[in-house]
Amino acid sequence: MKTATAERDALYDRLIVERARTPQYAGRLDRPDVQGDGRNPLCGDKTHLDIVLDGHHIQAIRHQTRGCAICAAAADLMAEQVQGGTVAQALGMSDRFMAMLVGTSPLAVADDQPAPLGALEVFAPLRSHKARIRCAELPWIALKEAFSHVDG
Amino acid sequence: MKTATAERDALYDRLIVERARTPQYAGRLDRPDVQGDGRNPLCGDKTHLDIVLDGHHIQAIRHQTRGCAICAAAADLMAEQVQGGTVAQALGMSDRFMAMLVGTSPLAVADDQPAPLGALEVFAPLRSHKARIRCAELPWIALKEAFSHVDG
Amino acid sequence: MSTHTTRPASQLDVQAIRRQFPILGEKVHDRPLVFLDSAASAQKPDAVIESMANTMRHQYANIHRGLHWMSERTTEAYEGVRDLVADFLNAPSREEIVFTRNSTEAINLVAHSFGALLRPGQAVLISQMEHHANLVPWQMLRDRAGIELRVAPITDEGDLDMEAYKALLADGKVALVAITHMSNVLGTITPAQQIAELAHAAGALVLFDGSQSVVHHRTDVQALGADFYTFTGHKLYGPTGIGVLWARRTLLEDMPPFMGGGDMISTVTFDRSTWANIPHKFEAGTPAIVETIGLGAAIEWVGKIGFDAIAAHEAELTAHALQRLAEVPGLNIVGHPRVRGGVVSFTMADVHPHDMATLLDRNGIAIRAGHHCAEPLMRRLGLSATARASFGIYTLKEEIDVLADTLVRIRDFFV
Amino acid sequence: MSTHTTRPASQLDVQAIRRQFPILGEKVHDRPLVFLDSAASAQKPDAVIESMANTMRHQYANIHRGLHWMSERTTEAYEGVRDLVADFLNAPSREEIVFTRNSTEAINLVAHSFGALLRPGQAVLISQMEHHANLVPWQMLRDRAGIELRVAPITDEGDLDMEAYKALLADGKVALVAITHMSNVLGTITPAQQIAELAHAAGALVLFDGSQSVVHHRTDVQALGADFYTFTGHKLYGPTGIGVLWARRTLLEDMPPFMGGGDMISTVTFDRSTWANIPHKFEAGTPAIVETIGLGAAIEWVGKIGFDAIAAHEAELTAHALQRLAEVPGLNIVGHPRVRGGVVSFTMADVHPHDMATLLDRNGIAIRAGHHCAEPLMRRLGLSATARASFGIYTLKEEIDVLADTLVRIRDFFV
Ligand SMILES: Cc1ncc(COP(=O)(O)O)c(C=O)c1O
Ligand SMILES: Cc1ncc(COP(=O)(O)O)c(C=O)c1O
Repeated sequence: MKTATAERDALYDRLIVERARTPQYAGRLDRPDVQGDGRNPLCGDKTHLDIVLDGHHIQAIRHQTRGCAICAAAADLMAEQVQGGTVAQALGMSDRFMAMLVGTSPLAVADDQPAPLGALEVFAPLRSHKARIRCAELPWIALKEAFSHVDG
Repeated sequence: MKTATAERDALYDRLIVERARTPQYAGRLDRPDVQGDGRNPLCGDKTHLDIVLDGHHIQAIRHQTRGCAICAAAADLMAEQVQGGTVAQALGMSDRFMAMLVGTSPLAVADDQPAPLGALEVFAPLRSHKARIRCAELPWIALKEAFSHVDG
Repeated sequence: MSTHTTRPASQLDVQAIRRQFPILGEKVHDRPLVFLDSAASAQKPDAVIESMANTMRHQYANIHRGLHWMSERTTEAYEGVRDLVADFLNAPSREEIVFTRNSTEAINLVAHSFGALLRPGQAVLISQMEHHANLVPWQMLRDRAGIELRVAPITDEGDLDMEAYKALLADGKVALVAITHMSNVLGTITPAQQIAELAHAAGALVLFDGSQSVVHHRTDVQALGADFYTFTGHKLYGPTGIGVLWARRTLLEDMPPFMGGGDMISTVTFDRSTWANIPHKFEAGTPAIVETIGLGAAIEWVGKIGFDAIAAHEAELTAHALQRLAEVPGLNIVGHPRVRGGVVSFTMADVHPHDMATLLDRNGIAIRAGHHCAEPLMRRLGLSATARASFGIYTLKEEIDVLADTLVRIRDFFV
Repeated sequence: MSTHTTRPASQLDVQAIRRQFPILGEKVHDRPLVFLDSAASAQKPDAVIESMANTMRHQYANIHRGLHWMSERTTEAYEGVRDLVADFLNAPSREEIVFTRNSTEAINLVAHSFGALLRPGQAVLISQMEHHANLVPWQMLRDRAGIELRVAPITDEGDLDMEAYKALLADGKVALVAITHMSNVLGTITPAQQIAELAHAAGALVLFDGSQSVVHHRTDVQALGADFYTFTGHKLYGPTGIGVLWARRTLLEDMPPFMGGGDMISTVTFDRSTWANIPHKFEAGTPAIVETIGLGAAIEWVGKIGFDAIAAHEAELTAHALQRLAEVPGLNIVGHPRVRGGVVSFTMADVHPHDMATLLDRNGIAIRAGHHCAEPLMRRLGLSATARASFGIYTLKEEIDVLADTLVRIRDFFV
């Protein structure tokens, strides 16, 4: 029975369910350099980001998320992917992630720059669930807000 | 050709067309005892009645009507039918006329009182042209208004 | 053809009814559609679909102002629905029936036109469980007209708190009570008659939002003691784009018009216009002619089935759902009102309502998840969202079983 | 089957088009229906009827708030029509398209929400040939907000008097010009671009009532320089119950909402609500979902035929009608505007328009008679009513001949 449902739902990859249940990057940071908030009034989902920067690098990032599994896992996997990279890399990843969700890029593999989205690709099936795309986008919107006053 | 159209239109009996063109009771009276007005804002039709009473009898009645053939002929034939009768008879005729138009009475021949509507029966086909019923009713509405302060 | 053979104890031949809803034969994600979202909008029977299509195919023209056959027949069909609606609500007069786009517009009409007669110092009283449609228009009126907006609390079970309600009426400032006749979240059927009596005793008029309730049981605005009543066609197996406001004649006569335009006037000059008689005063422009005719078909269709059978069937479904859902591990039913209609909200420990909805959908089951346009109620409940299953004439007990079974698997998957 | 074989010079295969309108095969009083009342409301092609019926048969649920397949697909279909309409009007953005019940509601929305931003001392300028829909809402605004309502006169031919128009703009008090893009009585197509330029030069914004005009030629709100534009679905071979307001983004953003309820909010508390982004801010409650989808089908259907062919066909019909009607004894054409669409009003000496309409109807011919919701225009023309024949995609030259021949006999009968 478990598998029956699970198989039908490539969308709810085990990774998503696990990260929603046991996030690796949840929590607050003591002295964040920048912060960002995302809120979807339609469904009540919220996420808050604390980020510590080291020059252009994201030294540490933590999120506090209240929402569905998609949103919670998206926040946690986003944190995992962007931590250690530069702000510019994070913003580039954000663009590729959004493009993947709305289906304008074939699994985020662009010609000149084959930067993969790694674990984030588990969200690709959302394409056929438009109403849920906002759930996965929310942490990235918070990230953009956090970086809106930072030079890439 | 003339007949072709005329035949199709029992509604536009020659009597209606003739009375609309050459009314017998059009005009004003010098010293009316009562007056009445009917106005259909939807189509701009209007009629004005002057009535001279002799006790309970309608001694003279004239109408000034601007409207379609149905309305003009209805005013003229109404005047013809009610002149000389009593106010009560006129109001009774009004009720029978309205009943005929909405089809609640079989050609206005009631069981106990077979008071016929005479020439007014030419309006019976209006039943199937609901939107035009108001045209034929208008003079009778003006009549009711004229008699609203008169004892039958 | 179907493998469902159980026949509910009620008189309803649900399979025969289902055959009249083409959409119920559709598949979603390769599974048969299990449609448990009728409270958001009901599906439409052939009778409604065909009455609309046939109007457009055989007998259509603009109404009221036409002197030709097509226009007269279409006018008759349109105005005939006013009689049907008056009868459906047991309204004293057909002229008290105003056609609107939906319940939302009906309430906005009252907030605008009746609202224009209110003065600072007066209050409108709503409840904590209102749909935004019966909340935001009063808020906008409050901000525009300087009146007060009061909110009657609900109990933890999800009933109107009658003591608190009485207290809020006590100072005599409330001019209008506007309360739902059935909550779209909790399923609560409110004690409308008692609400009306108390309101009237305190000098207030009362509006009931019947959007949910008219679907489930017979409505009698006179027996309820209502002053205003609204409902929406698309939840009553009828078309979108058509709703109804009923109000007592004298109220409609005293209220200024809402929108201006053709058909709502008596005479027009550049200086000044005068208004048509009710109900036309409130129906500006070309109305939703075909949709009104479709609403008539829906009302006739529902009438043929009869509210005794409908109410019995839905009561059975709801009891079954409450029992089956209570058995799902981690599932929590939201709201335990005294009297309820065919709507059940629930949450599940560790599984967000949106995740439930999406996973149910992958299995062909359509339910709704979110705040259900009742954010303040969610706040009162301490929730950001619930999942909601809702039942209609065509719902099968077996569909509720499929829901419950699938919820068990979803829970397993998450925990 | 048909005995009509003439093919108009335009590229339109009118017989093929007529076969798509089932109603055109109907008989009225035992005569084939000759439908010359499209300006009141057009008939609907199969494409529109079937798109609505099929939505209800196969793919329907309430939109926006649903997470299940039926709701997502229906939302896509509904929102897809916003793109079609934006394209149809050449609007800069889909978010500038607001769905309303009809043109009347679209204009009322502007009068209410844009009107709320006006102050005493400012004026709205309309014309003498407006439909009540573009007059009464401004009158109501005037009486509510203490602004001034100015009326630009027309010439005896039925054109806007441009000198007088300029003079009325001269003092710079006019905040909004609201003028029809095509008169439903005179057929006049107004010089919208020039009207807009003069308005803008005087610091006024401009709204065009496109109810009649969008049917006859391609509409480009940007090329026209419009600020607001409205039209109504049922005249565009589409469903009843659906209309459109287009307005420039910044205007919509600045305007307060019209109605309150579900779907138009961002967040709601009892204290205070915030509004959704445009266009949703103006679409409260469950919209006319099926009708919007039907409007999309109508726009696609008209698009396939193309406005070049439509305009050519209608120009030919109108020229033919003006010629044939001029030959009818005692007939007087009302309005001789410079540019006209497929609408011709007329009167007949000694025969009231209502009598003409009824007698034509007895011969199967549907025209309209009355004040056409333009009483002040009638007064300007010194008439209480006119008869009006109007033409559409499906109108045949032969039908105009039948009209003219029958009018000759009617005249004979009366004189
Ligand atoms: C010029 C004009 N404006 C406005 C309207 C109103 O359209 P609706 O009744 O669909 O709102 C009409 C049609 O009746 C019209 O001809
Ligand atoms: C209780 C209640 N009131 C009002 C509404 C609004 O109905 P509509 O969107 O058709 O106007 C709804 C449905 O959404 C409802 O459930």
